[in-house]
Amino acid sequence: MLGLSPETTMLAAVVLPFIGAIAIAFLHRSPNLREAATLVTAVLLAALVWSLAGPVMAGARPDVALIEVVPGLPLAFKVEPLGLMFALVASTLWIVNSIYSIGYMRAHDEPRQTTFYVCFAIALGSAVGLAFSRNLFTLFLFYELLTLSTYPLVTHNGDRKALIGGRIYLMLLIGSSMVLLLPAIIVTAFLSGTTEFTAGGILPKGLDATIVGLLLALYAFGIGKAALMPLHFWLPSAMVAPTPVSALLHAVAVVKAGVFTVLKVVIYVFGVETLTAGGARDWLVYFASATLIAASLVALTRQNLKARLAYSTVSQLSYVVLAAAIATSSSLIGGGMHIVMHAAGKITLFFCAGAIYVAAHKTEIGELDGIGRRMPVTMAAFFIASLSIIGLPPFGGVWSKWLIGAGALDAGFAFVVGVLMVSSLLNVAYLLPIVGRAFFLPPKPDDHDVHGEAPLACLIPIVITATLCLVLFFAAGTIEELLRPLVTARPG
Amino acid sequence: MIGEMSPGLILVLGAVLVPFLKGQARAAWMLALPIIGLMQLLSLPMGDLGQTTLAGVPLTTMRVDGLSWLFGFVFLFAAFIGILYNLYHDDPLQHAAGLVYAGSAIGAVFAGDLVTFFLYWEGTAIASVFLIWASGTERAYRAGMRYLIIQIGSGVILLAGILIHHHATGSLAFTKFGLDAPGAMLILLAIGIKCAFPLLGSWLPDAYPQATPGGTVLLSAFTTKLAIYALARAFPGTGILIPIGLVMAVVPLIYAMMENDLRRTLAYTLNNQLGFMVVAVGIGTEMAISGAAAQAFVHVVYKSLLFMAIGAVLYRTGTAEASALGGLRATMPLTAALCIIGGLSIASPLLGGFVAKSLILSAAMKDGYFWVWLILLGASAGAFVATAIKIPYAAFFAADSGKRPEEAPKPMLAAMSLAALASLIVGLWPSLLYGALPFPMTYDAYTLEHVVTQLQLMAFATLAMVVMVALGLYPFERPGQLLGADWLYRGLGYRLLRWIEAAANAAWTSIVGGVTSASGATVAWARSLHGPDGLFGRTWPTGTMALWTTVMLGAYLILAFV
Amino acid sequence: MEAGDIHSKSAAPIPTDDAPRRPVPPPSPALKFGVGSAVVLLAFADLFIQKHGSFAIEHTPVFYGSLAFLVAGALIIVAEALRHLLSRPEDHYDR
Amino acid sequence: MSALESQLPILQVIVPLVGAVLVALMRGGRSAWAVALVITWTMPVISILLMRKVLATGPISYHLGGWAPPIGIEYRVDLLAAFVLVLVSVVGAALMPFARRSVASEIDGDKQVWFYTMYLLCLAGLLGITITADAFNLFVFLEISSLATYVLIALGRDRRALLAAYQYLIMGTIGATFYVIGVGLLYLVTGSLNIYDIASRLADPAMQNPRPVMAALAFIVVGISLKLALFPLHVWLPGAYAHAPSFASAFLAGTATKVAIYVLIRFAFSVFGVAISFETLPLTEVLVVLSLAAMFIASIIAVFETNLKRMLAYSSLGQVGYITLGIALANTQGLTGGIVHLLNHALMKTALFMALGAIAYRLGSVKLDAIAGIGRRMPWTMAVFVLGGMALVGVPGTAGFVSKWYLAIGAVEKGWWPLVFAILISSLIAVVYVGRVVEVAWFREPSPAVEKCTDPPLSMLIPMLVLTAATIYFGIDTEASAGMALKAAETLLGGLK
Repeated sequence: MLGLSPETTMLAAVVLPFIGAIAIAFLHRSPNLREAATLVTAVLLAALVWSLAGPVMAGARPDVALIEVVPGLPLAFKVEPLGLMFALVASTLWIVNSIYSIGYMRAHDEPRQTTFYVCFAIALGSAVGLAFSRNLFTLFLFYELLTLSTYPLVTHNGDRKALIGGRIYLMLLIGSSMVLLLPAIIVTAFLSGTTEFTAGGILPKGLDATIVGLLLALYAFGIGKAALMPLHFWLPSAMVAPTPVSALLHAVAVVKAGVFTVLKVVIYVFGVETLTAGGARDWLVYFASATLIAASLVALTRQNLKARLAYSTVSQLSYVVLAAAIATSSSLIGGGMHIVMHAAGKITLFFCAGAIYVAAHKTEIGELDGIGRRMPVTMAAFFIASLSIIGLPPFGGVWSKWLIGAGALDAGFAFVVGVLMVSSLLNVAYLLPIVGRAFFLPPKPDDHDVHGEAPLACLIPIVITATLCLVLFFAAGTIEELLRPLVTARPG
Repeated sequence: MIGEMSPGLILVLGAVLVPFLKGQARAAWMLALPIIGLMQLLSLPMGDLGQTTLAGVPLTTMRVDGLSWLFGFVFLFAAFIGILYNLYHDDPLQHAAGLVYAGSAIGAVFAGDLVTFFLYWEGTAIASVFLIWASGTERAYRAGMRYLIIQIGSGVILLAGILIHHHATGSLAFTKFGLDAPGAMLILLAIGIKCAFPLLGSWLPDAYPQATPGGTVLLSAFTTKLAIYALARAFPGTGILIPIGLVMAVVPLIYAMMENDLRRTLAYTLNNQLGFMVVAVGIGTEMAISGAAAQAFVHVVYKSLLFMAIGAVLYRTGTAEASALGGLRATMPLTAALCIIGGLSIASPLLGGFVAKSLILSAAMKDGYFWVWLILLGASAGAFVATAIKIPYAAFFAADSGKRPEEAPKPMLAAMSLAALASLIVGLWPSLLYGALPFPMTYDAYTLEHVVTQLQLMAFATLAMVVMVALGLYPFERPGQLLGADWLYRGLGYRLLRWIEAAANAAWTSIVGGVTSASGATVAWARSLHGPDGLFGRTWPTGTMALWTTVMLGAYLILAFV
Repeated sequence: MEAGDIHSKSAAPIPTDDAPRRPVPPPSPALKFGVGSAVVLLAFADLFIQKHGSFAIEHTPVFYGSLAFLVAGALIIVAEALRHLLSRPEDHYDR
Repeated sequence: MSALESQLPILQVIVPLVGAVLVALMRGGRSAWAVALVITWTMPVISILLMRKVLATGPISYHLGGWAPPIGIEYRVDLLAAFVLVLVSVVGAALMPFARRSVASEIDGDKQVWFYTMYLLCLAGLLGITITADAFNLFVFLEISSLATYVLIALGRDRRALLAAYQYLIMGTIGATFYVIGVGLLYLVTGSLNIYDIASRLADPAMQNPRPVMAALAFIVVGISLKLALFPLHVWLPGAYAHAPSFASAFLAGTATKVAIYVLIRFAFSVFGVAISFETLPLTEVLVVLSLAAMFIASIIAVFETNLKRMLAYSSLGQVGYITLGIALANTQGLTGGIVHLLNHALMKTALFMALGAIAYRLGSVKLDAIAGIGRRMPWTMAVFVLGGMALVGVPGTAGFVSKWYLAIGAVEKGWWPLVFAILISSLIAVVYVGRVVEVAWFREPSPAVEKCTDPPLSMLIPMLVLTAATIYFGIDTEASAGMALKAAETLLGGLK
């Protein structure tokens, strides 16, 4: 785009949101200009990231080292397929989410909107920076920045509940990353003398399986954003945030940053061979499976819509962690693909939850009987996204589950197929009742609300992302093609 | 025409337009879809078509051969009459769901590989639940939820089976598996659920009676027959199917007789008829497979007809319970007549069942399965009682309920007439059906021997009924819920789940409580030490500090000199 | 009629086994005669047709008829007996 | 120019001393401030020139009055000394613009002259400690800076400032006395007061383990530990920082303890050498234990502290723990971490204290409850606070991260894995005490007093922002911070082993 070299484009993509944030901050007096700045930034960012897609698919790997912070720890960026995919997801959905945010925030007449948009832009910049990180250090930097920039968004409401949610959010994410992830990085740096992401892994070969397993544990739990139980609490707590935040950040950018990091670490730090030798990762397969099921079970018991979606996210994130732990070609591609598939589905679900809140001021599932008649588009989108999350055709989620299942069998973890099956059923059990009740049951007798759909600015994004779920079903091949180099590239 | 697109997909895509159309246009559009689908089917050559790749998986979306052609054809027909019947209501959601459901079933029939098959298989599960939910009651919602879980459960089991099969063989072809093929057990289990195998089929009588009147008609046509198709495709000649089929042919009959809800009664007899087909697949000879296909074909027609008739009764009276019905022939004569035709179609000469079921019996006899033959023969007599006699008798004769509803609406009558006509055509010109069977054959159903024995069966069964009525032993139905295999999950399982939930909650509460109090205690302890008044937090007197200085010095000196 | 009304139950109590039944009309003479003559006729015809089946039992006179009569009768009796055992109130699972 | 250049070491000390006299002659606070400003702003120039020279040509040795050591007093600037000189002078200079309004608002007009005089004396003392190579001369400068510090603290508005200053006076005197006893013992043993001379004499194998040397080391370490407020000899510090004028708190937090630590490093590595310090005397073990105690105990106290200045003071004690931990590790990476944290902590803590100074300037109080809702009224100030807090936590991208990285690597190299976790867990405590302030400042409803607050004037704001920017800058480009520290550490460990 604009004749920029891929390297420049990459750096521009990282920097742009931060510039956008500054612009937004300066435009705080004029909401229209401020929102326009958000949208323009989002569109430009997406354009930049998309313009990288062609070169990267053609084999280019833009690579820039900026400055060496500590010897061996440069601040450096490099685009590889997985990162590109994550950046594509985050930046593309940001456009949609911005439109939605504008509709939501205005309909709600929320205070502190400038802070909201500024933090949002910074968070997106962090996500893109994280996606394009060339080494663990750069990744860690943006990882923390993402946590910090989203903290004000979580506590946006400013009431006691938001404060406590914010505390849990901050302590759990910062805590896990400082106490577990950072030591993991330090150990990695010490053992391999570098933190650069390298195909095939950087850990010295022949490392004792116990040590690899322990190191994996440091990473798996240290990456709190991946919400592996028991470090998942922050996610439901973060649901006190306004819905657009839950939608993009806590269903897409932040949590996907977590599982993306897990995948990245598995592929580029451990390397499949080191990871699988001696069954070092077996425990994580079991653990992720347990989280996957347990979170779904908890979701079943949650009667608050966003809380249920949050636990659903916890469960879905474990798919990716599971895929990473299985570490076969199919599962890694499937895990990467699941990032996309779940993103499209879950953002739609959150959009719907927000639309319901805006239009009907309802947050509890028990209040939603019959709402499908008043908000048919919203609930239809909810239905479509649910199907995608469950993994039903013709929506994207089906393919990632297929690949993860196939990978599990390749690695000899047949039980994982059973886990995936049970999980699908649990997904059905906690998502589809909402749809069924909304469309087919009469409203509760004490429900006399008269309302229609949410504002158009909320509705359009919902339709777009729901359509995306469908499109992704057919686009899965392209994603597969994009991610294929992850597992075919051998250390040269 | 439209390339090599599956006729099923035409219905599915066509459904998208339905919510945007109104009135006559919508009716016309919906009715046109199965016709377009049929034209598409007729225009396609035999063979593997519509090959494409999705997500790196090579797919054969359209396979036309004898078996799939026959099922596809009858499904399109069932879709047409189902849609026609459903024109009595104006609920676009139900219409669309019906189309997607029928389309998915048709698509699944033509699926040439396991993945395509799975995709459509799940499609039928999802779309069909809407036909149940559309009743709009809490009961229907709950039944729908159970139905959905079980149907999707079947889907995920199928998926697991496919994954294992693919992993072991690298093949995704949807052809005959032996039971010892990897993943085959799971695939059989998945099909078995949809086919309402013993213990796996409780969803059928549970869900069908909760659907809307028109919804049940569609439900009865597709899901189970799709499963029969899959069985015939993947497991012909699998011996275990014979006992399974026999149990299916017998046990549900007893339930059918006990049952008060006529739609549920039909669901049980449907299950019984499936038993015949499962046995036939289990026998697995060319004749048996053809018999299963023929039986499925005819069964779709007459079971739809029966469900339509009872649906009309339900629609007009608000109930389908035997204990609340009776004597409706006075004001619904056409429905009554069509219902009787539907009932007779199960066995009577001139109608469909007569020409189809005998294939299965003959196949059993030909291979010397004596007991199989005997039991099926008995079961067909029982089925005649439970279907052809009980249903019309309870609704239109029996004790007069005093209800005098209107005759069924025109679309319903039209749909029923079409079904009756189809049954008649097959009955009159069986060669039409025989020629279309997977293994085309010439078989003479109308031998004197066959006609007489079959009529004997019907007459003596009727005689038994008459005697029982005269003795006051029949009818005996009362409203109620019959305990079946679903007790395992609706009763036992549910209670178990509640117990687990309570236990988990208690455990969780105590864990949270423990952690909360422990962390509270920790903070309190830290505050007592580190707070402004604590040992560390308060300002020490200067003397204390001086003392510490001395202590430190002493310590260093000791360390240095010891 | 709205689809939603179909299942709405009247407020009347659900009949139990003890509730009086509506009178069932006895089989009409025409029916008795029709069925009776059909049975006799078909039993008679059975003696004259040639059976081709491979199972010996099939050649027993009026085999099909007797089987059907036995099965149908047994079915009704067994069903009536079992119903007492298996029937529960309609809201059994909802409680 | 070159004549002047060769005199740079003495200028570094003489200029503030003379400046102090000049300031004392001024009449008003304003003119005193102006003179002090000029003087302090020349300091970084000199120190940076010195640094460049050291980098270019190696350590500079300057003989006072032309008398060669060991008889004469030597000023010696090696990389570590230059590093600390730059640190002290830059912090001292950066603070000056902030001083005028802050001091004017907290100290009565006639005492301001006195205040600036003491400030320059203190600065001169600290620079002198750093630059001198004479152990006794060092004691003199120590006393100069200490005495000036007592006065600076005592000038606090609060009556408790006097008590705090008094307590500090006693403890400081004990510390200085211990130090001078240690030096005396060394002189008895080696017959020299020049620390490099002492070092070379101690390097003689015959001198490795005489009891007087060990006793000298013990006295000096304890004395210095008092000055650098190592746990449990820290108790004078919170009161002193809390009740001193805001400006003095900021200055002392940034420099005083750092210079004391410098002295500890100097004696431990350059004078006694690793063999004596860490092998004969188990300084490593003792320091690790005490550092850990400081890192945890002091940090937890900070969590419960409601006076924000005290909170930051306790936080400083915890941070000193990191630095001494780096010293205790006594390997290149660990020592680098400790040295670079001297700078990094000075930058962040000075900025934080300035932020509190700004709040005190506007609001008159730095109690936690009083600042409720201030975040929206003084956004820039609180932004400084938050960024400084993040650096305390060690968020990557801030200077704090770099220090902790080196420390952790140092611990790993030594094979002390648990230490890595201890370092990082203690950082989390910082999240708690910083987060607590952030919550109160942003999520509580402002009181009427807070409603009236606005960000301070630019003269106060800019210094904070500059130091905050430096904190961020040194989190990313560490050539000038960790790069120097690494070289210094290598010299300390390699040169005089």
